[in-house]
Amino acid sequence: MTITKEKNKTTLSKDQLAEMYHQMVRIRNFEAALPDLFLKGLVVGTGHVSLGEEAVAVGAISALGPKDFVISTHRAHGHALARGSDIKIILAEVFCKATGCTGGKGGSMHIHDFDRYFFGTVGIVGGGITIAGGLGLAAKLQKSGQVCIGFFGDGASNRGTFHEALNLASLWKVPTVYVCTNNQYAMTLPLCNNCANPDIATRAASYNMPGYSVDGTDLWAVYETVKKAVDHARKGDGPSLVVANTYRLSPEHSLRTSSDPTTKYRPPGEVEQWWAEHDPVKITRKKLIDMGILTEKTATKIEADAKKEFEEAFQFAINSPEPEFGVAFEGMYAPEEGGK
Amino acid sequence: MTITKEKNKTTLSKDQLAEMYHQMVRIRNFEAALPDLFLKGLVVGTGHVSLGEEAVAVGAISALGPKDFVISTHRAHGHALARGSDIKIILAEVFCKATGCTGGKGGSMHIHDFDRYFFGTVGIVGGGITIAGGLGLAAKLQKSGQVCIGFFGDGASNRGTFHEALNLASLWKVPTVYVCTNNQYAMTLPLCNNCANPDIATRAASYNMPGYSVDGTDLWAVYETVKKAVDHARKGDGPSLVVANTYRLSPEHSLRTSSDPTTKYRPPGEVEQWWAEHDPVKITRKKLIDMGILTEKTATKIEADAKKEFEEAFQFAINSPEPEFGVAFEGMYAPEEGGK
Amino acid sequence: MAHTLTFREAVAEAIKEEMKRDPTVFVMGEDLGKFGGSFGTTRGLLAEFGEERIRDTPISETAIVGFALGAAMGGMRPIAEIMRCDWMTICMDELVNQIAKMRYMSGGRPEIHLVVRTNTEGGIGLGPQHSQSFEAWFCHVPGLKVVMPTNAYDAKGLLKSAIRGRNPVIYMEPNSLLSMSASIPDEDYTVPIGKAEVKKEGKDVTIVAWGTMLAKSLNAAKTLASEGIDAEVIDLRTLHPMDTETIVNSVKKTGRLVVAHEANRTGGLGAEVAATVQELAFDSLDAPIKRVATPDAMIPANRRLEKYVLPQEDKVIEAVKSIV
Amino acid sequence: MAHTLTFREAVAEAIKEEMKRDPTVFVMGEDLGKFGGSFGTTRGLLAEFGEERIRDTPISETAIVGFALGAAMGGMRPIAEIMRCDWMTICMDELVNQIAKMRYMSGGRPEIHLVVRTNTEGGIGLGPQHSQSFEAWFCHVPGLKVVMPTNAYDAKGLLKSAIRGRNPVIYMEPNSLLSMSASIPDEDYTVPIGKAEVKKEGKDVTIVAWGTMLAKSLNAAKTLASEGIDAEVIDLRTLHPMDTETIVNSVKKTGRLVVAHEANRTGGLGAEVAATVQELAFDSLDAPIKRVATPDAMIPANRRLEKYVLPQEDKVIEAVKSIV
Ligand SMILES: Cc1ncc(C[n+]2csc(CCOP(=O)(O)OP(=O)(O)O)c2C)c(N)n1
Ligand SMILES: Cc1ncc(C[n+]2csc(CCOP(=O)(O)OP(=O)(O)O)c2C)c(N)n1
Ligand SMILES: [Mg+2]
Ligand SMILES: [Mg+2]
Repeated sequence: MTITKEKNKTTLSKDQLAEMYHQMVRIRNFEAALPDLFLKGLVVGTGHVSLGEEAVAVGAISALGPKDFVISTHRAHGHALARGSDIKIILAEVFCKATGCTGGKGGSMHIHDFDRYFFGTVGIVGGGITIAGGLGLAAKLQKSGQVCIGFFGDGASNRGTFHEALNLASLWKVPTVYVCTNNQYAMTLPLCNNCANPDIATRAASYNMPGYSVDGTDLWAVYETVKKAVDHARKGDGPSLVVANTYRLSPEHSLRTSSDPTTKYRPPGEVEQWWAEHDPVKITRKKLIDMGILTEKTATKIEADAKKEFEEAFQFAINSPEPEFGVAFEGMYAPEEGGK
Repeated sequence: MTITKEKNKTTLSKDQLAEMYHQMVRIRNFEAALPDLFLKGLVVGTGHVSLGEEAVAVGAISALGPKDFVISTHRAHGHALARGSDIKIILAEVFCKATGCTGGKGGSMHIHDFDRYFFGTVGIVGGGITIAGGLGLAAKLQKSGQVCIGFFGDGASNRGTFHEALNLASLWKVPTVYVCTNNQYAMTLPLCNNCANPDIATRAASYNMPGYSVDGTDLWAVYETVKKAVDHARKGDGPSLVVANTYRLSPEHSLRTSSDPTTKYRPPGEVEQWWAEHDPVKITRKKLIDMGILTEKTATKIEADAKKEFEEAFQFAINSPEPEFGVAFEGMYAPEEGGK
Repeated sequence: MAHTLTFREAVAEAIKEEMKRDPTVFVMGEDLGKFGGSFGTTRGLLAEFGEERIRDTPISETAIVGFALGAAMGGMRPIAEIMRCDWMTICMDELVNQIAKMRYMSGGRPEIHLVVRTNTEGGIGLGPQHSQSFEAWFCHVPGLKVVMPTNAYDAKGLLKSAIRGRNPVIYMEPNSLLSMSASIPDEDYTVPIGKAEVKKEGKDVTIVAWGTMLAKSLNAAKTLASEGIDAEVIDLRTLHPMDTETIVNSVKKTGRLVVAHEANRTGGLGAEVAATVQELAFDSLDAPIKRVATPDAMIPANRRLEKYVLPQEDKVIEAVKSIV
Repeated sequence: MAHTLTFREAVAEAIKEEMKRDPTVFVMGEDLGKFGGSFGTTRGLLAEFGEERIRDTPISETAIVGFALGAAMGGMRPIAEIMRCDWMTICMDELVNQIAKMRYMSGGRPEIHLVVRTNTEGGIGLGPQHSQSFEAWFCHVPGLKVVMPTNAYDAKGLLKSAIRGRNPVIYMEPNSLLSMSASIPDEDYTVPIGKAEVKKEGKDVTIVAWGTMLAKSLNAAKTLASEGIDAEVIDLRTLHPMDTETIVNSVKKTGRLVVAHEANRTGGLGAEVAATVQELAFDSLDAPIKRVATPDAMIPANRRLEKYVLPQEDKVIEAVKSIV
């Protein structure tokens, strides 16, 4: 068992860091816009935004190569954007438009981008943890050198799938890096009522794999730790568990629940305090400026560009057509003709 | 996390110890007889014998009061006998006779004795782990002072239910003592291919509960450790995990598989060595004689009595009637009349 | 005297009254305390009963249901909630192998008095993994009882029967009905498990429905009436054990049957209704029994597509017309 | 040329040949390596292919099936084994919410080419938790295909089709048939998924059966023949998608139908067959469709009781006689 708290390091180049900030801002814009768009009726069903989790998405996914696999959760927008997916397609999917990645059939809980080996989102909490192990197994059996990141939340870590998957992944030394985004809430349940031992990284010991607990608002810490785990996996040394501790800055668990005014389950002031002191976008911006990687001006330019990109995506999504009725029944089975 | 290796202690009286040896011998006789009875066609379906696990059953169950709950596994005969169940009724059930505890409808995998709060056996590996937590919860909510032991095996510890149940039991501080009988095999899979970290007690740390690893051939160690965990639970301090490490001395996983000659998956000599060096019945006998608690004569008398008791049980079971056809459809639903 | 409640309030009121009546009744599940349940069906209970009896759980569906079983064996009457029917998939072992069989496997000894409540069916744009209804599975499992009320009155009365009963009950709450109101008597009442209800009498065709399809069938019956077709509409309410008698009597009168449910068609409970009725009322049937159901397809999130895939009123009308 | 194999050997041979043919095929599950499977269906494979491709797993049914899904998405063709159908309850989320829907949820992109094999039905005294057959559940889940062969020839041919196919297949192996032998061609062959087989032609009544009930139905047909009743017996083989055409054509000829399966009656797939046939062949039916199935009861371990509860030949004969 290794439980280490990573410190900032800088193996990252200036350009990489600027780009990573850019990604964080893209995600921030996207997520910040959604609650309002939901209230306007544009987001269909529900959706889960990842405010406060930008450094986890970008830090972790930046540690991957282009052919590495990613499995995400119900809170997936940030992961897709960090993976480089087209923001237009993702927003269109959140609007359930024909131009979305599933053609509007999945919505926010079913984001994927197969071209980028972003192998989809699972709306069942904890459902992806086993799948991520299987993707690692495929890589191992095919000796492809690919690694898989399997994202999940603090709440998901209490599903039996977590236990079964991490044990099996370790026994088989599959190249899967398990990244737990601990935003301290599972829907309305705080971490301490959720995990009997709130130090989730401790659990790695049960599976004889490295376990890391990192500050999830610290882009560097996330990146370096996940990178270490990815390298470990790629070398054939098996899976790791990285717990990135941050906070759910989003007003509510989901867009659907946020429309319900009766949902007071967080201590007063908690959200505001985290916004003030632990906003990962603000923290990263300041650090990059302090380090001389960004200037106020270049930072503002990144932010303006991102805003513009989102605005274009919005126009694209809102102007996209609704799916045709006929597609509703398409894509259930692959045609058997032309199989192996 | 507390992982302690317990040493022999003797808070037990002479009479208690003699009686515990008696129980171990009863179990030994019962289990040793079954493979042959299976080949003779008397045992129906299958059955799982617990040779090598007698000290775990007797040590753990002796730490309970008469109204405490027990939930067992597919390998349940020893637990029932240690709980004081009538050996006749248990053997009759293994023969699926009308006089068995379920009237022959369950067989070896469905032993229970509600009068002794032995709340049954679950043929689904790991299925009882959550139930044991719920029994603890019932005791807690009713402030009855009862404690529950939930038995399961090393193999079962890799089911998701283990994870979900231990986490929840700890969060709710239910008075359940989880006793894992590590006999080093899950069917044909050795511990090291089964648990990524073979030190199963380590897992207690994930759930913030005490974890103990004890020599499961050492009656004293099992008793004292489980007693400590039972006292802890009864005080309201919540669950513990006790892993009792022993070995499956039985020739095969189940009576059914033992009839199959192709099943060679244990290293040659392993079973023989454990019989020679780690037979818990032999060990206990010697220790009790060394301690002056038994003499060769009293020990032999216990063994002869147990043999006689089993012989009587055998006559009872074999002469018991087959169940009537009519009972096949009884007992599925409780009659709603006379309900609350 | 009476008061008006929505379906979701009726659920909460039934629980509240039973918890007051019987100290062994308690509630466990995800986000049902402070939050009052993801679908608002347990609002107000925490304030009244406290955390000891209104128990929020982690996301651990096997533990929720397995603990409920243990608690029932230990003398309690748990009401466990699985937030969505789609996730009943996670605790099927507990439901099917343990809860349904515990009494039988134990020689008929223990009473497994527990209720597993779950939000079922689709219709609110939650997509393929959050819109399913698996009542057919549960009805295939001897040892369970299965109910699905369609209105606040039955919701309260059936839940009370389930809580007071001596057997495990799967209690299914159709998603799109939770905000519908009904008049609720002020005095205590129950609705018996095992009895269907004729909601509208008619002589030309029988429509048996449950869940969301009941209201759609009643609407269809109105339209049909205006075209001179007099449909009898039966709310099945208890899905298992099924009130075959009420259905067969109706079909003997009308000679025609349409079964309507939202779950997928193949292997849906509509098949069971049809198979049973054609066996018991073969000579009375003047036309084939028709099923109205979601075709064998996933339920898309897009609202237009969802509405297109889920069976609507027009499908009921079509089915009736095809046999009348 | 041909050779003789038991059902269990045919399973192993199909896997062996497909593993040789396609390096992406591999096997995972409990005790299937050295031990050759709890029911002996993977004997000899470890020696031939080694631990990399014949993978023993811990007792972790959700991981077995979830890993298989991930592996399929990553380009492999896994054959996952869940030792007993009763334990499919444990991985229903993986089967129903993930595997069945992954393609659809992903806009029709990935091919989920995997097989989940499981030993099903009872008849060997293993009691209530080890004797069930849940084919009706799986057929209720769009996105899956479901097969249940009744003989070594079909076992091999259907398994090959499943392995080579482009969709997830639940492959169910009836417990009591594993030791039965058949002649197997030496050359490569497949049996197509989706086609039933008429095992015996007849003109008085159609019997549709699968699993253990097929042999019992064929025996029943012999007895019936001696009494002058000429039954046509159909082996359904693929349960989903169902070969409705073959069944309906037969019923159009005979005018009478008995469906026989071992799973519990209520909600069993027999209901689906009956509901479908009465709809599509209403005018051809001269009598109600009868179902032969295990009544809604648990399956006891005692062998006499088990035999009494499970449907036997005489029940098929009785059902036929009641409508002929
Ligand atoms: C198996 C399952 N149970 C419950 C839910 C409902 N649900 C959706 S998200 C969520 C909370 C998940 O918490 P966590 O894993 O911490 O992820 P986060 O939402 O914080 O990102 C719950 C309970 C679900 N989708 N699946
Ligand atoms: C969920 C489930 N999976 C598989 C089995 C088949 N099976 C019966 S006993 C057993 C091994 C159990 O190992 P362990 O928990 O170590 O108990 P032991 O048999 O060693 O006492 C297996 C795999 C089962 N009964 N239930
Ligand atoms: Mg969270
Ligand atoms: Mg073991």
